[in-house]
Amino acid sequence: MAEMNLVQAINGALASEMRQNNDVVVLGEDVGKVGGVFRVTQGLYDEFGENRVIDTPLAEGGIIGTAVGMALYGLRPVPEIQFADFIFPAFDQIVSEVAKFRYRSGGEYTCPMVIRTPVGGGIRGGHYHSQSPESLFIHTAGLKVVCPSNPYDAKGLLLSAIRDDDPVLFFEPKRVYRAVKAEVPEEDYTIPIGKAKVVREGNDVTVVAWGAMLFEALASATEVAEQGVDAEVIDLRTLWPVDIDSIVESVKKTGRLVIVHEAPKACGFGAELLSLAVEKCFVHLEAPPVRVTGWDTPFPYTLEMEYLPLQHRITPALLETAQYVP
Amino acid sequence: MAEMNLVQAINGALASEMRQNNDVVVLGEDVGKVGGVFRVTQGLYDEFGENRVIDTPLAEGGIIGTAVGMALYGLRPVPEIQFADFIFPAFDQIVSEVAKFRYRSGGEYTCPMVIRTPVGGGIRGGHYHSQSPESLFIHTAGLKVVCPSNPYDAKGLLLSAIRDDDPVLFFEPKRVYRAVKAEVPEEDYTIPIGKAKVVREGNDVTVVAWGAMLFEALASATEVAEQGVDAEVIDLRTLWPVDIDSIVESVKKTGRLVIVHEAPKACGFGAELLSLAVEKCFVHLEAPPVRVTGWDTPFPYTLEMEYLPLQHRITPALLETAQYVP
Amino acid sequence: MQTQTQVVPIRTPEQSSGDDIPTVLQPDGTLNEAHDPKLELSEVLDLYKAMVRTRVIDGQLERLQRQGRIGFHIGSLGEEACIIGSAAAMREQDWIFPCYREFGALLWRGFPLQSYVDNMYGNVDDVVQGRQMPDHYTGRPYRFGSVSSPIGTQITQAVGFSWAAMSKGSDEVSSVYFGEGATSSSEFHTGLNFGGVMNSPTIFLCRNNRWAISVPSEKQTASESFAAKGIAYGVPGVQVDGNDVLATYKVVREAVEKAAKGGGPTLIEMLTYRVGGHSTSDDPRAYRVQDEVERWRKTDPILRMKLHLEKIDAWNEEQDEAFKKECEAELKACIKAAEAKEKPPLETMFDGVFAEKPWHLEEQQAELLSGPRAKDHH
Amino acid sequence: MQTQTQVVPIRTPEQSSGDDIPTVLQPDGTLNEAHDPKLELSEVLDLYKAMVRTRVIDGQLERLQRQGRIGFHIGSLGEEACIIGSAAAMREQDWIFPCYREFGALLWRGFPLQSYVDNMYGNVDDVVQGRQMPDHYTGRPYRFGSVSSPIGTQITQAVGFSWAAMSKGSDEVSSVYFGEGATSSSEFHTGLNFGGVMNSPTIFLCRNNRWAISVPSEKQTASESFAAKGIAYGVPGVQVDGNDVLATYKVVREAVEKAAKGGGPTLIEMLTYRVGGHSTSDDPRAYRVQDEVERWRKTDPILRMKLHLEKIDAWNEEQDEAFKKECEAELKACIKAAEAKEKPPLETMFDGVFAEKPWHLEEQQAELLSGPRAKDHH
Ligand SMILES: Cc1ncc(C[n+]2csc(CCOP(=O)(O)OP(=O)(O)O)c2C)c(N)n1
Ligand SMILES: Cc1ncc(C[n+]2csc(CCOP(=O)(O)OP(=O)(O)O)c2C)c(N)n1
Ligand SMILES: [Mg+2]
Ligand SMILES: [Mg+2]
Repeated sequence: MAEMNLVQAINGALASEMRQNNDVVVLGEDVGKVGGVFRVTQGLYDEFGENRVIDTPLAEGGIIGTAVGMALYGLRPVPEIQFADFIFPAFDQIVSEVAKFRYRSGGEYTCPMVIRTPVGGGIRGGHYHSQSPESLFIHTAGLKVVCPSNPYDAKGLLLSAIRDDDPVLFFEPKRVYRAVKAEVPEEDYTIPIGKAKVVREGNDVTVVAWGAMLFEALASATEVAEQGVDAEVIDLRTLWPVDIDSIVESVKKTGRLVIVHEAPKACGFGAELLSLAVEKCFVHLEAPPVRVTGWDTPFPYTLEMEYLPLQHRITPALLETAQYVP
Repeated sequence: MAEMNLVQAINGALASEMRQNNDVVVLGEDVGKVGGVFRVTQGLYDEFGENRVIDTPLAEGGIIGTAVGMALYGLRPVPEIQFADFIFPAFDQIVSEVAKFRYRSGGEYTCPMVIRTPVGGGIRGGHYHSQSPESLFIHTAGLKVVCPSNPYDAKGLLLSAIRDDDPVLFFEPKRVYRAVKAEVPEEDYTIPIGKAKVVREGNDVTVVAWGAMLFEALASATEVAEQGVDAEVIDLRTLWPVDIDSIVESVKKTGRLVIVHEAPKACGFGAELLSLAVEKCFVHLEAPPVRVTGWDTPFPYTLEMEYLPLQHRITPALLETAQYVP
Repeated sequence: MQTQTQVVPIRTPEQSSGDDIPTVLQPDGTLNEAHDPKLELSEVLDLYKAMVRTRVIDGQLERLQRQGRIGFHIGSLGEEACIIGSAAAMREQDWIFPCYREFGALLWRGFPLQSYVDNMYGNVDDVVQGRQMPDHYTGRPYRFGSVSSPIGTQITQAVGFSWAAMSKGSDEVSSVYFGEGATSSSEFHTGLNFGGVMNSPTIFLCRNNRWAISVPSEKQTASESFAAKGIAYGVPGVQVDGNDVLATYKVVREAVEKAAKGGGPTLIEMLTYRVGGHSTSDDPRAYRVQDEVERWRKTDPILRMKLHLEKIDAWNEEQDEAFKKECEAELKACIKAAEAKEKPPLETMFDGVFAEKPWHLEEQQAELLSGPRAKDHH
Repeated sequence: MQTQTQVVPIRTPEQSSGDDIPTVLQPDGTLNEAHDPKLELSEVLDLYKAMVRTRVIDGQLERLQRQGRIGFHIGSLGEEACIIGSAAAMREQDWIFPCYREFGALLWRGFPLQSYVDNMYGNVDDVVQGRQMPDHYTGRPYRFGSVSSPIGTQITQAVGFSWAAMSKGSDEVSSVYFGEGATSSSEFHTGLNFGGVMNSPTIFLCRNNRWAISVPSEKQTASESFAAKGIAYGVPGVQVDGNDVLATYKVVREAVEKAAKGGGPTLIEMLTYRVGGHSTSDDPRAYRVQDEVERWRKTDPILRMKLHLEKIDAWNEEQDEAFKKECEAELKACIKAAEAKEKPPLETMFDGVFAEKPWHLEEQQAELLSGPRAKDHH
């Protein structure tokens, strides 16, 4: 076992899967020689050559469109979109084609692929290097959406995603690309898609988070513990299909729910999580579930730390929710 | 006053605004000579000429991208996307550019335009001529989203939208394009963006709907009235920014809420509406709010009437919600 | 300093053959030996019959739609030669990525007529389980793609697919159909550009039928031709008389053989004309003059071939009538069978969104099945 | 049957001038009179100074970023001539739509250096209120667009903008910058196609600096040149030595005058080279050989012009040093001022999402203002 950061864990998982499965190909802008602008694909070009690690022309629609063709043929493409903010030129291919191929062809064609892309803010990226567009893909039937928070999960989830017979959006929280380190086993292991993880048990209030915000949620949980509030923190890991059982179980126990995400509030995934909790746990809710999210503005540059739902905003939400009396 | 259908009302509103304001231009695929595949722009080409009613090449990104340029210059473009299902090639322009222009330029540039596009199912359109993508645009800060249900509102809302200094997505419920008729005054009038309408008052349960589904909701309200349930029906008209006051007022009165929309459930606008109701009316809720929506599948062809949240599905939801005892 | 280019211009009907665009089948039915692909007579007859069958089916389906028995049809009246000729030029191991107007190519590939008709009805035996509109078929066993409405999306897919084959050492080639309107789509641009850079064995088949619904090809681009667009991508661009099934066959076949040998993609502009409406939802009288249609009718691909076959005594009027009747009868039987079939069962709504049904679809399926049924109005 | 085309190929540094690509400024500083735009000496000096100033600013900002005082900078080392020459060719009434590498053009237009530096710091005086990354400026009063990161989106916008001007009877022309990598984007395709069809007065300025981050131009397209792509759209395509400020000026100015007279758009491929990294986030040693950089350095646009000015006794080393010092001093003062300024106030976060603040943003603003402040770590 070696200590790795998120970049290394993903890089290692890609390399090991490419060694085991000749059908796995990586494609995207700058993924080749230079190994990606975040160096997540570093070394792959040298090891696997330009037929399996493809520097594409600058067109996200082409990256996904050709990846669809590869998947239809039987390869397992792992396209990279350089920043999630730049996924929109490929949006038509993803929502109209990738998501619907199995369904619309009566199962004759399938389109398994893992679309890797860095998400989230806190890296001084401003409008176009900070966004978290997960809810757009969750709304689109036919896609799975994953977002690991740490190197161990990242490897296990990426291996599951590549082996999955359905297309997976694999969002990588770039703020913690190098900040979070963990022991990652060298051997093959998978973490099932669709299973959340309770990373801190507690009885008073449930916090649901993922990606970089998980650490903010955990910090808040520690902070409120000092004030006698015992928070349970769930790392979703898979956003869709969400692990409803883990959420329901926790909310039934605590009766209180705080959801944290970076994306804007309106029609963000928090709205779906809140709605599911209400639909499934109405009588158990002792306080209104709360969303702590990015504001409904474009993602700002200078004030980004005031935009993000960090510890300073999660903590009061936890306290208020835990202490709520109708 | 003349009786008109939705197509005629929108057509008339476009013509009258183009007469009053030389800066208004219409552009899109087939909007010219033939007047649009639904004939909504019929006659405009003859009256205003090819410099104000522009048949574009087949590229939605180009329709919106050039419309952005026109708006920056000072025109008021009203681009048409032939079906909302085909808005995705323009998605990048809409979410990255149209929505963010005012904000990112510190207000130096603004991007007022009305993107008209038919939405919704029930016309045997299958996957790609039936979708309702409103929640994707609501999630994107900087856009207003409107969806009229009837000719009277359509005219008043379209005139407001064209005169609005912000970009507006104007969704036209194609299932009722010709089915709904109403008296439409010839003179100029506007309906404010951001104001819903209570189209049926009631005390037992609130139903929120818009577009073609409004009529299904109304039919259900009538149906449940026979069983003693008095439903209040709200036609949202503007989806975003939503008229929160009307919703809160109604839910505080009824304590019960049913939301109806055609789009898939997961991360649909219903999730946001439900969340807002919970956040603002928690103590007033006597039953869990309910979403009656399209299923989380691609939009089907043969079984479309079983996909849509029609009267047969709204009625039981109303009864259950109204009769819910915790 | 200007880049120099000589490109063949967009053509009128009278210019769509001859000169620098080689023809095989002359309007009077004689053959231009120079460009003749030299097929066996039986093969030529097969091409002819496939075109006739396509036209018969088109006529009938249009009628069915008028009668309200099917919801929609998108036909290929006048475009039969470029569709059948290009499909026939693909070798057995090759793959076809359709646009939406190529059911003739689908049937050429051996797709059962009954399955096609079942797709028109979206019934229980429809391969795609009634999930898509009529004419949105899928035919993987026949090495045929899946029709999607959004314009152009199949183009990049065909590139990735054939590149994948090549990367695996296979000589499978893909062809991909699209209209001249679709050349404006971003997918055309990206597909051609990626195809050029990746040297993929892809045959880009542009059916230039002169119209994109109501938009004439002159408003689609200021380029002198659609074939010339290949220059932007380092992809050879070729124009062919798309109303000449033999010339189309030859040009496409050569491109396929070149691609299979690692020679890379070719863009082929097939000059033809959409004689009918865009689809059953369209009435072209609202935007084009009948004279133009008549001029193109003179280049009719079926007529030309028939003259030829008659000239060489390989076919006669009697046989023609009999064959059409046969096609009609076959189709009628399929229609009858299709109309007798059930809709796809309710629970299929939730199948195949994912490989395995997740909890939320299980829940929704249960809700649908236990709930009331819709009145089946529209 | 092949479409015939002669297109000038992608160039090595040694080929980026001469032959069929006219130069004005020869490497030894002599002038090629034939193509000389014949500017006043004072104008030529202004061009030179603008290039030098741009380079001085680039150097300083890179240093600031290394010191952690600004977050990011994207420079134009080696590309000064094509940026300044093309900006100078735009008439007062014309508009410039930038990519992200043309702060030199912004300053040429009269945008105050202090404002530019405020943008680098995203402080309270930043025109865009610290909402965007450094080098994402907006300059409407200077008829200059708004920088956006997504590649290519400005191209269709510049088309619509200049078309709008034309439709109103104005003779305003727009120019729009993009890199050669951006020619692969759908927006390039759509912009050129719409521009061609609409005959918009748009000058498409492709800075072919040979690299798109780590991707060399040969991997971007199989086309023989980027100028040749104009053929696909009926838009004249021109190559120019982009390291020759006078040649660039001339070619762009001619295109502007043609466009202003209703002659339609022109695509201009400016041959240049990105001598530095893509941005301060990039280290090009990871993907390219130093030799290539050195070869391009020999074509340096500033050096060439300096030789010329010295040759005609219009400039000397002493003046050069003094001018650079002046630029440095001016910049340092701006930096000092910028660093002393506050951040934009908190409440500006919610301004300008819409013309008027809707209820939900009022609520969120109140929540932010009444809530605790973030620790300002990253
Ligand atoms: C992205 C997208 N935009 C618009 C449409 C609507 N539409 C369907 S067919 C068509 C015209 C296509 O013309 P062309 O490519 O020439 O093909 P043809 O129909 O002539 O065979 C249009 C605009 C669509 N299907 N997809
Ligand atoms: C849609 C999109 N995809 C990817 C990126 C990331 N990116 C920024 S610059 C760049 C390369 C651009 O190269 P080129 O167009 O040649 O311009 P240059 O930087 O060389 O001036 C890339 C890939 C982006 N900004 N937008
Ligand atoms: Mg066509
Ligand atoms: Mg470049």
